[in-house]
Amino acid sequence: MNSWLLTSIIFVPLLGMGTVLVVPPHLIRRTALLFTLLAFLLSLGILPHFLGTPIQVFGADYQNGFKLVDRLPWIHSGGFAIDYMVGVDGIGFPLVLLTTVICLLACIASWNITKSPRGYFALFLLLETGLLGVFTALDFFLFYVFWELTLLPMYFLIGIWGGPRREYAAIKFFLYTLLGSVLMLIVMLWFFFASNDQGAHTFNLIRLTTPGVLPAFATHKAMWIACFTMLYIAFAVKIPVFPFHTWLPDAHVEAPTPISMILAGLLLKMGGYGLLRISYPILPHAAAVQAVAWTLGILGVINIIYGALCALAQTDFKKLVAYSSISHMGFVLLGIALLTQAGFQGAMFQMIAHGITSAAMFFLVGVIYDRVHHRDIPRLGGLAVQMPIYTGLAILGFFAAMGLPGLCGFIGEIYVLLGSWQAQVLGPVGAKVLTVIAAVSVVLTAGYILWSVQRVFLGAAKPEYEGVPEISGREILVMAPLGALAIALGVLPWQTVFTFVSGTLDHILKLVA
Amino acid sequence: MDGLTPEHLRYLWPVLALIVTLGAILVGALIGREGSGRRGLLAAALAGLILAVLLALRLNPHSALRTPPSGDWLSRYLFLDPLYRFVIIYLSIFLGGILLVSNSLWRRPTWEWPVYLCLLIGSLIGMILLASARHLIFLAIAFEMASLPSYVLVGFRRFNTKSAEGAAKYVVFGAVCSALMIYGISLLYGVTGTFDWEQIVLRLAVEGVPPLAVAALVCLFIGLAFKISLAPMHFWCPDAFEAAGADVAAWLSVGSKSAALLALARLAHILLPSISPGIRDHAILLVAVVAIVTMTVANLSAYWQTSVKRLLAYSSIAHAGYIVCGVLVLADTAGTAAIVAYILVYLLMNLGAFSVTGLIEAQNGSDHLDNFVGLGTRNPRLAAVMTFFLFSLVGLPPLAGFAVKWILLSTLWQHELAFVVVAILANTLFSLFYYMRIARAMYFSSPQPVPSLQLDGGSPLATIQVPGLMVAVLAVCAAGLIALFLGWGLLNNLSLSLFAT
Amino acid sequence: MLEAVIFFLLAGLAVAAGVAILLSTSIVRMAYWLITMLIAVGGLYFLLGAYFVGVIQILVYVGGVAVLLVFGVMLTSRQLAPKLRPGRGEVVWLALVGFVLLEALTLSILHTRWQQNAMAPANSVGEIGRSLLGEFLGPFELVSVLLLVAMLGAAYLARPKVPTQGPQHAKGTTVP
Amino acid sequence: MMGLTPYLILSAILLVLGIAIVISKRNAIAMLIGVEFILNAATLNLVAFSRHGIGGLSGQTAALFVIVLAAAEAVVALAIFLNFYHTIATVDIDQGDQLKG
Repeated sequence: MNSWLLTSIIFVPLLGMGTVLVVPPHLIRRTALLFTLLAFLLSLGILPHFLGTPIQVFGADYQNGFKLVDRLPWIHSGGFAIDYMVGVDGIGFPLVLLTTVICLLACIASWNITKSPRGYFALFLLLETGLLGVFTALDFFLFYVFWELTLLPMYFLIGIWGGPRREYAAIKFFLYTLLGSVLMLIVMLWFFFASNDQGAHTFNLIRLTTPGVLPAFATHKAMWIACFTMLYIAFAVKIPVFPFHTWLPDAHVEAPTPISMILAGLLLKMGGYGLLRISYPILPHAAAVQAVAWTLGILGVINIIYGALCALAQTDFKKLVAYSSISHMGFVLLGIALLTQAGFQGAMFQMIAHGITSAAMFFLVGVIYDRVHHRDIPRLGGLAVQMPIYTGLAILGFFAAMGLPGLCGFIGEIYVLLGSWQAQVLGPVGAKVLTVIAAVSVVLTAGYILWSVQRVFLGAAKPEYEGVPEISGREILVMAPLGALAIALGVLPWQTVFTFVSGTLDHILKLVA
Repeated sequence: MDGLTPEHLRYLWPVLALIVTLGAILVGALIGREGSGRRGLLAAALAGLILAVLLALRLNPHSALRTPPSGDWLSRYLFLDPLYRFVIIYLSIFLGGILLVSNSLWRRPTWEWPVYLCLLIGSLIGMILLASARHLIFLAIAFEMASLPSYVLVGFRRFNTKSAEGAAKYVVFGAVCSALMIYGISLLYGVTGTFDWEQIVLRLAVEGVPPLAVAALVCLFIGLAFKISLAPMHFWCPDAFEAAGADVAAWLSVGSKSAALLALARLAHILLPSISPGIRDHAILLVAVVAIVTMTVANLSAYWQTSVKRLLAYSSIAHAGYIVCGVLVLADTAGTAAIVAYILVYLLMNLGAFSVTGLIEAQNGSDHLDNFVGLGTRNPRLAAVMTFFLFSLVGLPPLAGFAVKWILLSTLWQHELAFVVVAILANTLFSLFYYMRIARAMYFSSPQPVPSLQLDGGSPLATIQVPGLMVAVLAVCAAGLIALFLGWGLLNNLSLSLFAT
Repeated sequence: MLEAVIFFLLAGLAVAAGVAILLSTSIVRMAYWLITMLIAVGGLYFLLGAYFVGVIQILVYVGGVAVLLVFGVMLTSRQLAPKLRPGRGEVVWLALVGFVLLEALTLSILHTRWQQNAMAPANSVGEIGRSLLGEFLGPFELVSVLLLVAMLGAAYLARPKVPTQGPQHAKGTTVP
Repeated sequence: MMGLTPYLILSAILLVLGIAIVISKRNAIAMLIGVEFILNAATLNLVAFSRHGIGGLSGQTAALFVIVLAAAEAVVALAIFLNFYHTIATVDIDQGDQLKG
């Protein structure tokens, strides 16, 4: 019954961590690469299970719609019923694949880490295990454990290998996330003891979505609003949504390049995924409340506009990319908040697209930083002359983030905007107003991306960058797959993403509506 | 004499073994040449502890000999239930670990070693009996038996100003609290005419609780709260821990606190369900407020500390505040079980953290936070295990500190004490700050030579040598924290089984 | 009647001793007032007919503890801190709190229904001995261990600094 | 014939005096004296209860134990104070300022 495929994907990096800790120093990098590659190859094994079959989830049966479920009893004592239970559905599986891809590329991008590489790669692999666990866990307790497991390695990766203000950034990241975790813990307690699954309490995320399993929640409005709010804050810290976003620029700027890739590409997705996996299916009544939709929608729009405006004002290249992340993740929140099919699909697509483009952008910034040792946009310029190949790849990456049609960023944004235009939940006019405001960001995004491209790559070659080496083969190896994915997702959105996610998303939407 | 049956005698054997060990060490020290035979005495002490554990293991884990005091001799003074057995095993093993650590850290003249061992074993006997006492005079004596050696142990580093001062503060504070406790006992005796806790409770349940008995119970609580270091009886704790050696601090932080906690839990467990709901609610509220104040004050004070032992002392006060919340839950045995599970894991975390601190102190002559700077590069393994202990103290998965906090929180939540849950979680957030200061020092700050801290010509930046026995202790603690997280169902089962009767 | 007079005399003495200690600044006087209180309380035991406890009180407390205290005072009291006298505000505050506490305790005492019987006949030493080895056998045994450990600890602390006996000891003793 | 109540009230007064001494004095030995007051209040209670027929003889025996405990505690406390005095040549608790926080 258990296929062990997901389990092996999750724990291969952990095994890698153990191996990294004992191998001789010159083999550390290769060992880490081997294990991330192994995880990636294994995760490709999920793909056949999702080809050709329409995906339905959350059926009456436990595993209907969830593939590759591994289930083992973990703690069954003193009234607890906690299982080790992992499985993937349409929204989990693309994120698992994204995780293994980005981690593989980030591992290659980490090749030039020189400061205690053993610790670095050990924590890196631990982080990958945590991320994979979050995207596959089907037991709330297990989800929480993996959620927290991503916290510790990230704290040290920023704090030890980060930039000059790394201590501050690391502790800020830690605190914000732990605040969210604490609230999630309360909700977890609440759900567990309120649940009644055939006479027993349960942590099972699938059972919790079943109507009637949380009897008290069906009648007490205040209860589900309270739980929804606490969960929302936990996830909003990760997305990150205004006003919980302030850790992000610090953390991104201080983190080393590969860690920024993972942070932007994967960690932020934990928030959006959490909303889709836990908040909306388990508390559908709360999600359907107009005030909730308004709040989330407005916060999403604020994120979009505020992030874009801040990005426009930055002179630090990495900070610019960080704020653009905030702006792009705003689309995820907006798409989810307004409860339309197109919005949900757009949000999910945007998560994956942003995973690719933000990883690419952070990597591109890192490439420049390695060469010129600063990220000050006004001091850069004319790099196109010295580094033509790099410039080509960079422009591809940045345009993908900008939302140029044909590249991946476009699809997500346009779907979200389409969805929010059609939304019913805010009355006839409200959603349209939000849509129009959000659409303004397209101009802003184009503004800061084009402007920075112009300032960094175009213009006359500056003498101080004479002889800056061109992008290396290893760096192309990282960038090329990201570029290819950006094009593939942009050209074939249905075949690459929507076909997998739509069934699951429709089902979640059905629960809410 | 009234019935001292072999069955009851078996319950006495472990304690007798410890007393004999104590005597043997004294005699051994007298016979042996002064200043020799440290290893032999250590071996004797460990053998005595192992013997006590083995004898305790032979006890029937399920029989609860709570017969009336007329029935036999021993159960007149002690609750001879599974918890008694647990306390012997738990504290003896813990003291074994402490002795291994002490042996590694020992820098004092050899002739002091047997005194040290005897004091530790003496306090162990006191703690075991304190945790199980049912006869209040016996409880008071056990309390002193646990306290007096502790006072001396804190001041053990003679002619050290800090140590002498810490011991003086500790003994004055302790004397006041124990005197108040004894006054409370005398009042309870007057109200009920007996010293036996079960009969006292019976009397109070039948005849109601007069105001004088309330005053008496508060006095009793003050005494135990002193040992547990609940606010406002916690002031001794940072002073004493900073004054004491790291090993003694570890012993006190876990040993005396858990003994008093178990005593409190046991007394409350019998008392509170029997008395009228009005008084019970007030008692619960009182304990809840004390617990919340304790954890908040401790966590807020801890941030400013630069002495790591002092910081860990505040951490132990905060944890005492968390653990005592288990007393709030009376409807079933889950509350006490949560306490047992927590102190089990707490032992591992604190023994580990204090041992590492002791190593640093032994190396550099001070436990100032600066001495931890750069430990991440100087000795990555030591820094890694210290990080384990710190994160477990914060209560983060995947370490056992999270599991026990979870057990405690879920127990509280089930009994609709959500405000306590919120207080504990908020305090967990606060506590992150100061635990992270140690982690930050170890990893984030770049090591810089601190000339003033050099001792014995050794540079603070030199790699720290960890003695073999210490490696074993630290490895067991760290591995235990992961194992008990993965298998915390076992932990839960074990602690629940102690109250299965 | 005579009993009442003696009671109030002794009680007055004990309370006066306490008040005197509160007001005193000299640690030596405090120690002597303590002895006064101890003797007064011992007298009350005799008045109650608890002769054995009274004897022990005089022997152990007055003869042992108090003498020890006086020795302690003699050995340490060269520097008397002037701030030993409580400040005026402190006195008021203390008096107030003390009064409230006392009031509460007294009221509770007066309102408790004691299950008291007639004055029990005076006990012989033999009966107390039997009780010591009967009901109190456990505490009796434990207290002997306690005394052993306490003596060991006190002796350790009071032991004068050991003269250095060679290099390995010299190193050991100087390490804090 | 004196009743029980006067003894109890005297004991309460002694307790309050003891607490007041402990709180108001900063000298370690003076604080110990306050502790002796509290302990004597407790023994007085025990003996009075016992002699007025509450709990039989056990109150008096318990009083003996309290006296022994007080003695043991005083011995240890004085040893610690002496050591403290030897070390920093004072027994005034406030003068120790090595331990801050």
